[in-house]
Amino acid sequence: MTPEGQTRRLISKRPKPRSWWLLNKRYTIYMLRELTAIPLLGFVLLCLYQLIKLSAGQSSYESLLSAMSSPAWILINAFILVASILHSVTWILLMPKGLPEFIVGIRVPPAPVLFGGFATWIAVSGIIVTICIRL
Amino acid sequence: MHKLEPMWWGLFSVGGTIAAFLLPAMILVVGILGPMGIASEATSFVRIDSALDGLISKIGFVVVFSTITMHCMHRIGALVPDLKIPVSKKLASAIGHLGALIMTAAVLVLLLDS
Amino acid sequence: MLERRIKVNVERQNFELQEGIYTQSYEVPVMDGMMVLDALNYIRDEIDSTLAFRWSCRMGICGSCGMTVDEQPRLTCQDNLNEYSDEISVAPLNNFPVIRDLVVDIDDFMQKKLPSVSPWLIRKEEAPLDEGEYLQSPAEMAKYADNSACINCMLCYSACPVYDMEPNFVGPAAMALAQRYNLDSRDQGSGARYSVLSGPDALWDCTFVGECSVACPKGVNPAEAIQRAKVEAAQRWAKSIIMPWSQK
Amino acid sequence: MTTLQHDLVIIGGGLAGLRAAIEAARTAEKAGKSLDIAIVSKVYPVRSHSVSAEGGAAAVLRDYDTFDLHAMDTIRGADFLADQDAVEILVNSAPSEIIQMEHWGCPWNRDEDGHVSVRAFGGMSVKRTVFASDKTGFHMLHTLFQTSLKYTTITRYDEWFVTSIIADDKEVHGIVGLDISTGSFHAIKAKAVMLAAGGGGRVFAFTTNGSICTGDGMALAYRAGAPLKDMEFVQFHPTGLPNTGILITEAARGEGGYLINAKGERFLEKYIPNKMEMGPRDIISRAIITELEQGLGYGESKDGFVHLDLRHLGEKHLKSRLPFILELTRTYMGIDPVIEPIPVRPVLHYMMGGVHTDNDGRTPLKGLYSAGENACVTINGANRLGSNSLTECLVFGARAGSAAAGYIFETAGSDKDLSTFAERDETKIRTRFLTERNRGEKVSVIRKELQATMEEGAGVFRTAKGLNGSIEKLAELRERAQRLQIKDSTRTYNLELVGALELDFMLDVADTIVQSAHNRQESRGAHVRRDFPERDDEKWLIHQQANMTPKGLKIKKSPVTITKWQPEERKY
Repeated sequence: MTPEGQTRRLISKRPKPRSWWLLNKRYTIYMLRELTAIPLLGFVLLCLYQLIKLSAGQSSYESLLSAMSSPAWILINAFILVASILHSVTWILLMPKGLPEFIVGIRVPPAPVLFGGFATWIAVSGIIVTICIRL
Repeated sequence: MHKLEPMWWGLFSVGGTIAAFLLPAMILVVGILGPMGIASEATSFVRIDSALDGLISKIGFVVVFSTITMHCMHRIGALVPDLKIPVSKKLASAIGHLGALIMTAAVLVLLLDS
Repeated sequence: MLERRIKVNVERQNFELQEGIYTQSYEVPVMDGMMVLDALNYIRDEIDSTLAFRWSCRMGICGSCGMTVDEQPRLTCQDNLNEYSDEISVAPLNNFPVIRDLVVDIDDFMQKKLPSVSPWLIRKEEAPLDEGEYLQSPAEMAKYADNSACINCMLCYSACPVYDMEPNFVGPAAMALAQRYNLDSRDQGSGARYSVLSGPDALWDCTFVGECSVACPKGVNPAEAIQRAKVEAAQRWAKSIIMPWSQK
Repeated sequence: MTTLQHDLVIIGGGLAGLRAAIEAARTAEKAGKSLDIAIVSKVYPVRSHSVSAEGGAAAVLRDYDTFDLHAMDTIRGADFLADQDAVEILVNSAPSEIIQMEHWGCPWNRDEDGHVSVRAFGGMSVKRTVFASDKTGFHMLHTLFQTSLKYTTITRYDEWFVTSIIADDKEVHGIVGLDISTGSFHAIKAKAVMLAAGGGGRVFAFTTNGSICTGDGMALAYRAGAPLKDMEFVQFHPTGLPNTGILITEAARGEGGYLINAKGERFLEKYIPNKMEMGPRDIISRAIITELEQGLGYGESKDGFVHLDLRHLGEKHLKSRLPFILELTRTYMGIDPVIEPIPVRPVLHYMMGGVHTDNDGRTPLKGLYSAGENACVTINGANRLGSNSLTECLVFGARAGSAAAGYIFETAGSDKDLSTFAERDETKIRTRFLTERNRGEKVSVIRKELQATMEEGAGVFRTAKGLNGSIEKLAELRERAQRLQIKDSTRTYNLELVGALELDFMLDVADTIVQSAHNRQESRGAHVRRDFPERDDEKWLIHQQANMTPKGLKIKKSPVTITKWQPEERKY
């Protein structure tokens, strides 16, 4: 504590660059993880657009579908897919830290949570893709 | 507004979890396999239109869509300070949440319409 | 045997002498097992008595000697020079205002942030001492043991980008200590603490970078503590909406 | 310059200071009175050296134990120099203080049934040491610090260095402190001042003590006219890591560790066969030094070591009971005690002596109180038992806090104007250390010579010749310290200046140690004279009180209080 009238002269903190998240690997991974939200939002907007087209009628919807089969669209969606996978991996890796540490007084080790998370993800994805292909 | 923070965070978390488990497969089907003709039936007008006909599937779609949107917008709001963009943190997050609400409303209107 | 010498580049500031940061380099002879702190003490004793830095216990428990070594937050008394090349940089902790040289101002934590989360045991009624201790099983103790290991060294704040951007952020150590009491079976004050944690500049500002837990030299995991507190706070909020009568 | 004002100023924010502050605040609360308390500490309270205590705190909590047994152990450990009324207070109050700490959240280790665990400790005839892992001091300090935060009547002056106590021959009026961060001096007026600034282990070169343990509180009292009692008794802990002096807790032996010499023998059989590793610290430290002198250790006696072997305890036990020891030995020695023995040697650890107080922490100077290692009540006598000091901080910290509060309620406070005192200290200090004509000696050089001469003359074994050498050397150093050179002339966080002020205090404290030791012509507890190897109750069953006079240090003798336990030969 410093008495009144005796304010401490402080030098401002060490300057940090705008690109602080390049300073170490973990910051960079964190930033990539957060940035996945942008491509994911892109996909969400695409869905919204599809919905608009859908309510505008079959021909309107199908014109969008045919536009989406262009290589450029597929490339964009492939990029979104990569971001989405990065989101899934980082999200599942963080899951053990969000669940209660203790269930009926027993400490839940992170390994089974991680295993369960990845197994569920892969299974769900497999089922969705298989059904959609076989339709 | 602070009272609502737990709600935003809860929706963000639910959306993140749904996105983690469902989105890669959905993007693969809708964005790649469908357009490439490998799963064209799944993305056809008739299929989608009839799939969105029932009330339950409408609710399901809204829940998935709105939480994932909220997830994305919440994160993008938080990216503003991370990227040192000179916009107030509160404003950024408010715009994000509002944007997600508007998009959800749009989906509701579109679904009720069809 | 050839004596190993290292170059220590120290980031210095003293506004009474000159404005701004300048770097001063010192040559220090290194023996096996020497820590970064030992090198700084060598400098102060043998080369430059004006260098200011804090230290005391030199055994990793008092928490005084946190600094930025080669751009990483480190507790210098347990940071072995064997793990570094022949040139190292030593700077004050990031994200804190600097008082001078390697000394940063942590009054904000010690006088405001820490007290703000009520880090003490809260009981509805204090039992008389002659009734003995509040019973607690080793398993119950294990629930908060990790969080109670915080030495207030401030490395987690130095590693936290959220704190960098928002100086009012309550921050990792204070929230981990709030959880230390919330998770203590003897405590009955989590309601008051959650109202602070769920308020401005606390839980909801954390974006779960996780670097606080990497920086912690004592095995505390603030990132996890905060994440769990968010889940609990969200549940409490939901309960208060669904069952408003449950709130006292 | 404005004068700050509080009712009670506590110097030091470690265990004793915080406990006293809380008790003073509670006493006022109960009495429905207001009491304005300040803690002035040269470090943030959580940096205080209490944080480094490892093993535990002793208290009678079990059915198999009795107050008399704890008292007897303490008194025998003290080689009968403890004041027995004080010891009775200690043991009687210890259990409730331990429970009070528990009620404040201290994470004492627990048995399966939920009760607080106890472990064995040197010189204690039964298991009675409660503990929080092997970071007991750390947990107690943080518990008290955090608890203190809830009392709004406690104001803290963190990183303030106290330069003097303002007192006349009647009473105390306040203190002068240097705000280290700004370099400004301020007087703080107070009705009562309490010294709880810990010990001064740093007067020795090889010590477990942190850099802040420079005996400031003792020197402040001494200069203000309060006597320092029993200063010749300094404790060497048997097990410190070579080179660094980092403490390896006695609990390592309490949990079953062995001390082994270079021949692989548990050599304590020769010295204290009935107690072995559970003997008191003075005897075990002497045994280790004797082994080293006889060439039975590793290396030479000056910096040699023996082995502390924990391997037979097993990794699981070590991890649960001594995790900090594993961490320390791995970090600082590159040794894993699970598979290797730990090199250890005796290391200066604690000062039994300190400011003379009564059983409520009152010093002979009206309004001046003291508690903890800073004070000498005396319960530790000629040798403290491990795990009694943390308890002492609680029991006598609380008593001093409540006594000081009681005194303040009944005192009007002086109307003395303190406005000139800050300037007085500042001028004195600036003239002495920061003017050109003084250039010459370096703080670090004198400090190291001081530490070397203390090791030389006032170590585990002492002689008149060695002590005389130290007395002379100290006189020389004091003279040279008049010409200290402070290169740093800035105000902001000038640690070189703080170092010079600490050195000045250390010289006073060191002087009381060697002069008291030179005077005491017998061997008792931790004070062993090769030229007077026997204990001499006829002449020396007394305390020595060192007083500062214009003619230098004067020693006054005072009796030891004996209640139930007549002195007898100290046998284990």
